Amino acid sequence: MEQPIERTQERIYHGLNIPSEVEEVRARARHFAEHEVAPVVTAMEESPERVSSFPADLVARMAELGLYRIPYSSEEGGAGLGTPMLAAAVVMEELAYYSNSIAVIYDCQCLLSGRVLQYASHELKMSYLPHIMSGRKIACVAITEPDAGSDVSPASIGTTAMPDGNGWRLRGRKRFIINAPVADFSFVLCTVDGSLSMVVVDLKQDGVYVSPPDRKLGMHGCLTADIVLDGAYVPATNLVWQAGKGLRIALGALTRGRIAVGASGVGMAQRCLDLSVHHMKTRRLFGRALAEMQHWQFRFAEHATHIAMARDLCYKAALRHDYGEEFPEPETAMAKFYGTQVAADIARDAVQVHGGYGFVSRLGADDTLYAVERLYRESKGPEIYEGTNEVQKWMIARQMFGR
Amino acid sequence: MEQPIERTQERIYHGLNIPSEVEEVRARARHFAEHEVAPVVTAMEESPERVSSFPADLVARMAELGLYRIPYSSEEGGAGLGTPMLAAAVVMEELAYYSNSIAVIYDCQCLLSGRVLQYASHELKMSYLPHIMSGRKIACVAITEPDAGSDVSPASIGTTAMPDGNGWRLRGRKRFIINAPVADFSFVLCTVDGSLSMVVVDLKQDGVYVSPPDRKLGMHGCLTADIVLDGAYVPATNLVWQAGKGLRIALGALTRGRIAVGASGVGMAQRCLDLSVHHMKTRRLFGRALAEMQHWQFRFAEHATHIAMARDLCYKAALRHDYGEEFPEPETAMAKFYGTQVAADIARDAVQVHGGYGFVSRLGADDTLYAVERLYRESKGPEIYEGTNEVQKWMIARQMFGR
Amino acid sequence: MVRPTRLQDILYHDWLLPQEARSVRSEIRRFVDEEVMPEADNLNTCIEDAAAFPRRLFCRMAEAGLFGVPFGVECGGRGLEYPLCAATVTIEELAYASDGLAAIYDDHALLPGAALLHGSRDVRRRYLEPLISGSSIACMAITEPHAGSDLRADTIHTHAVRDADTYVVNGRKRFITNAPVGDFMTTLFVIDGAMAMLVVDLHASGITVGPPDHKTGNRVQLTADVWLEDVRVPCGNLLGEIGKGLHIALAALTWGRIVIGASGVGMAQAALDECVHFMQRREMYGGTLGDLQYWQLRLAERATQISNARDMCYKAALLYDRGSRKPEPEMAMAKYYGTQVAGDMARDAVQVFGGLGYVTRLGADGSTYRVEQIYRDCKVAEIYEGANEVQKRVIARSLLGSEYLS
Amino acid sequence: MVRPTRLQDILYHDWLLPQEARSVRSEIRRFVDEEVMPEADNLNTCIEDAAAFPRRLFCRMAEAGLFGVPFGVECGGRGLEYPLCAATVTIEELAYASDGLAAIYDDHALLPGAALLHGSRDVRRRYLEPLISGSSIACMAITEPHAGSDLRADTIHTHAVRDADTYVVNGRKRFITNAPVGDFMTTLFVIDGAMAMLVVDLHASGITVGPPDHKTGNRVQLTADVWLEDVRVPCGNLLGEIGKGLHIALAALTWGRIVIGASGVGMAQAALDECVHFMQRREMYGGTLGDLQYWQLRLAERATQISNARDMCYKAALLYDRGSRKPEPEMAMAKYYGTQVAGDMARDAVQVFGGLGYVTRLGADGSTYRVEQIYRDCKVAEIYEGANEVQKRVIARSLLGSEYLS
Repeated sequence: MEQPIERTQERIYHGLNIPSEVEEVRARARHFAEHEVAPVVTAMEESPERVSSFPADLVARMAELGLYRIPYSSEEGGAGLGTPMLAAAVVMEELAYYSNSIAVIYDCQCLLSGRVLQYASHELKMSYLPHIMSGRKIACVAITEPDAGSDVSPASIGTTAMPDGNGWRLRGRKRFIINAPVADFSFVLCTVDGSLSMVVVDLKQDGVYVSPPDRKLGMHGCLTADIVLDGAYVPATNLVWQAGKGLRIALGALTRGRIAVGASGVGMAQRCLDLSVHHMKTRRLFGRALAEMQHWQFRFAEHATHIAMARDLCYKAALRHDYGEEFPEPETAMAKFYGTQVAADIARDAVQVHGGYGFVSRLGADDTLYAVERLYRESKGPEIYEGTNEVQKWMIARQMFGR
Repeated sequence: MEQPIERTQERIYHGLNIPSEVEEVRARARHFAEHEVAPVVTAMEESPERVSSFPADLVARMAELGLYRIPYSSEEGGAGLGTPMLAAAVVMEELAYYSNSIAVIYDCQCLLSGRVLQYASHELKMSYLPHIMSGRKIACVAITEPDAGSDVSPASIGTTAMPDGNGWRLRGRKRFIINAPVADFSFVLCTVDGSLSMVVVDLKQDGVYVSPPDRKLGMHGCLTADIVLDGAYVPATNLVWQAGKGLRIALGALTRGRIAVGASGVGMAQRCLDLSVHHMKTRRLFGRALAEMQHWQFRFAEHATHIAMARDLCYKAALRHDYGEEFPEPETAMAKFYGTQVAADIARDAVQVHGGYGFVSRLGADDTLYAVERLYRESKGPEIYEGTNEVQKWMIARQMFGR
Repeated sequence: MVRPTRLQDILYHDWLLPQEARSVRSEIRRFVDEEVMPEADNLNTCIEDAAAFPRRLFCRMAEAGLFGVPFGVECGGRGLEYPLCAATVTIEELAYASDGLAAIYDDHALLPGAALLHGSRDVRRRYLEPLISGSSIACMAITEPHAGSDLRADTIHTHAVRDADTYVVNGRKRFITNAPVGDFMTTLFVIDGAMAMLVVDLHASGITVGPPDHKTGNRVQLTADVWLEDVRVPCGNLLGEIGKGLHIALAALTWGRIVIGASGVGMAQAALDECVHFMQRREMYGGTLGDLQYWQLRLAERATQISNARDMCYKAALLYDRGSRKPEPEMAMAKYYGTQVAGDMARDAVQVFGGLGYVTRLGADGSTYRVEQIYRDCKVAEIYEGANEVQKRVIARSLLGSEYLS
Repeated sequence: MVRPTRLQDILYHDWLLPQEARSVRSEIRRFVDEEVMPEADNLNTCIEDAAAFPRRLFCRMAEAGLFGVPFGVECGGRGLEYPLCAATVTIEELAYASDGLAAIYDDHALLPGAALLHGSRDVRRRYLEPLISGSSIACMAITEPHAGSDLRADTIHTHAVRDADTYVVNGRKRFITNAPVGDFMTTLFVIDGAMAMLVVDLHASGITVGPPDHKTGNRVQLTADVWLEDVRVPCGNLLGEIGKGLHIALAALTWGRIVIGASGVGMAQAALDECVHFMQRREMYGGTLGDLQYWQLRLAERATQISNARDMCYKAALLYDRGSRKPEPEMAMAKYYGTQVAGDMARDAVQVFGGLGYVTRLGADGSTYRVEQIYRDCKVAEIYEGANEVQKRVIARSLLGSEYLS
């Protein structure tokens, strides 16, 4: 299992403007991550991606602990926090500290999916949101297609809805859909009458085929797969908001998602820093602790600075969202790209400072586990998903150049 | 299997000073890698590290093709090339292009081990070198210990030889020893009468325990493990050179090894570049090929420049060695750190430019394989082994500051 | 000359500064736009001699109450609730137009001012009040030819012996900002093996100020060596007590480090604004430079760095104003990262401008380019008030604990 | 002043250059040590006006046969087998002492010289021979106020009409090196919609040379605008033929790009040498700066970059001398990487020197510091003779094929 070690967060970061209810959420998420995720993360990540390996227990426990209710208002049956997005970002950070697989499952279950429903009619919302918050059903959001990654435009989205009675039949293929192999329903971006729209599709029906899970570089605890829609039925009432609003809804959901993914980067980066500091203090070379080597002191001082800034950037984007900005830019784009970049940067140095131990997941001699090799693999994904970092930079540039 | 795609090497690199016999070696190694390694590399890397998964067939084929004879003179029974180290570096480059596991096995079998024997008596040499070149026996070199990584000094090496009759009994523990789980004998750095010495130890005897293989971030096709020496017997004739020369021998072997590891970085980097260029030309985004995006054009132009320089740096170090420099510094240190750094740098961008496909090893939908995630994992190791890159920089600095 | 749009208003959303500091920012920006911008070119390209000191502007800053920003009402200051936040935005806005001017402000009002707060009521009346009113020009004298970042009793050669009611001081100080025009300097020295801080009148007998150094940039910031030869200073001019010299110096540098970080932010923002303005207008390959994706993404990275650096500076200042007298590691992070960003951005900015970014003054029509000035100015910020490597040591100490830092 | 040890001899082992070029390097290094070094400070810190042109040194270079390095014996050159290799080490050695002087050499001998090789025998006699002997000072005129990297018939505004045996030329050129003291310039212009290259006498009627530009660095390299107003040029002064102007310009820039890469290497090496020398002597924390592991490892990275850049420049030159007229992508790699290394190294070098790295001239004793000069000089190398972004486009074209580059 993952060993809890001294956290350096308090040494290098002082929060400002963080409400105490958010600190309470952090404590709850941290307790869960430390006592329930950490013990099983190695086993979870060592098994290849199979439907049977989905961490259903942890997903259910997050529901019991009320974590899926955090992003929602009391009226919606949620936790009713003053700064729900900030609290959700903190949950992501604490989950990703031990497992980015769990963090991204959380993201898809209640942040992306739930955000889509906030654009839906009261009736539609109330027929899905309670199941999301209770964890009784697993949700997913299907935007990406084999020939359209970050490019979300009507011309490039090939999934189409054809009228059939009081609803539609969907045809198309979605790719890299997180949670798809275990999900009960999916929000699907498709074209209705040639305009981008978002519909809710029951996945447990004929006309839906979910491929075997993809095998990935890291994050084996979360499953991605293709969803093939071959005439799946969608009742007209399952249209979110109205036809033509699909892109707006997707961007709205991805705004929350991107803040959350930035925060997951911060969590991974913090874990890398803590593991590295621990190692540097205990490992001796040439008669001195690694922590006495100026080269590593300066490298990790730089990383610590980057982590502190990335964390504030995510919190700032979240707070602006909580204060009413639907699209808090450029902070959201900055938080996503910078938070995830910092994680991959420090993961590389974390492996390096561990030397040979950074490259092993399990030492043959005594079965000791080392987490940094997993973090090295895990941290690369977030630079890509929910809009590659290049797309984020392009969004910042567009704001800057006024286009 | 790994698909052969267009190689960009000829587009971005023009060799100077490369003898034609070396080009012949390149062609031979490339043919082997493309036709025999590439088809099995995925299966090899997908299975976790077990003794049974050692690629014994490929190891034997390299012997049949005479690849282990390349570093040696005709008198020694080798290929008798004019520039043997350059030729060996090229072999490493071509092997690592498809599999760094195979490259590092090659390195341990004939470069490190063979180099140690060149310091040995004629008799000792001739009782091992033919087996190395024929591949009938598997060799390994055991320097690192649990409490001594890059720090090789008498005080930190805990493996000791105690006199026993006409030889010694060895006690100690070696760590991260490549090929150990399958090796027949090992060169072991130990102290004899308190001074560092190198001895050849038969591993198939009582008093030798090899741990189960380590589970690693990447390079699953090559096995590392602890070797525990608990009274293993070494006849006096198995001492290489003489007592007290252990460090000198180790440094001599690591000189060849470091050049070779630098070249393996170049091979991996070239593979990343080729895969990325192929992907950029075929993948379209926003109606344009990725190859039309200026951001990626410039990033990979920079990477191509770094690869070209890293390759020349490795060749230069190799040539200086072939021309008679036992320790061609600072080029060897530069080649090791820079060649491996370039590989890790470009691997990160290769994953990035592949987007979601960069993060999957096997797409669930149709079982398509993607190699860049493997390269991302594989390329991190060489920044660490055979002297971390920080140690290489420190060696350069020492030369510069005159200490 | 058309001034570029201030992208800060588009790209940055303040979430830290109190309203009071935001008001100060508006006020300072107006002052800079009206009073500094028209003279900025000259400030940034002048040749260092005593006549280059911007006396009129210095007086205008005093009249506008800028020197009172960090201080309480009892000595003529503004008595703000968040004085360091206000000083931080003041420096940022000044550096946007002229880093040399920002450095004059820092080395007049902030560093000696902070040291004088340790003085007796009489010292504050005689030195701090004239400083704030602008009737005296102040200097801070810490560095010596052989002592920069490494301040210890045995590296500081300036020393004094007591003689009745006076200290007799001998030594030499280096890189002393404002010295060629200064009236007094707060001076680090050694007495009986202990470090102490003293106010030395620069018009006193035994003082020699060397000719100004010629520098890469920050031209209007005049620096020089100061020799002290048997200079007699009344004992009442001692700040704090003997043995507290380093403490007082470091307390002053606490202010200094945060604001120097902010000076980097101001320079970086100015360079970014200039680039975007230029790129939107410069025609190339049938479009504008602004169409080139490479530069779009690269400047997006820089914009992110600038936002991060700004937040870090404000955070450090706010932590200080809320009572943390050593807001570590934020203060060190603010100094090193804010100034590094300026260096990164400046190098790119000159590249964007091409040949025009490299001219101090175009022969053909006398044009000057702000990015060229920033490229010259920015480097010193990575060095002074604690080189960035010193800041990284401080961060490493927070991270690892001081037992690992020899 | 004690000159630092040349670390090139310790850290770099040549494996590419022919013996001939190595001999030229030894010769040039001796010339630089004896003739340039004593004046280097002045070259690197002077103010740009016509009087600053180093006439004596220019004559000494001519006498020593430096301008003949790239040329055949038939026009007074050395007739080397590997002329571009020799020119590359010449520039590298000059830039080690003064990048401004290296640029004078480049813009006198290499660029106009390469263009003149396309002229008639008469043109070569009238212009190339005096260029080599140093009796004329040459310039290359490509850039215009609105045309830098983007050279097309509709971006070049300098144009001519034919009138009997002369071309009548009108237009304006920008950043023309050596113009304030030049005798002629090889000039890119447009006639009937086609680009062509012409030798224009700078003493001709209708020529106005503006005052020199003031620049961040490369001070002794004088640049200015040149106005051409109904300037009459004999038709015999045409180089090559009409329509070949761009081709001739690019062929000249092929030389230029490789040697500018080498100028970056020379500057970077000088900065590294200075740093090591300084660090071994500068005391700090009870040891020397050289004991600090952070700087040791950082400079090891820089040393590696410098070796790589040097090999790349030599390789491009050697490929050229062996017959490849467009040694791509090596030429583009040499230009961008060689100059980028200089920028990276210079920024670190100033940081190592701290405040001393930032002074152009220390007021106290008039000291100057080479690293400060290099910091100012290096930036322009990333810009001129094809900005580094243009080089990356060229590399991308080699890598991807031109169909992907719009």
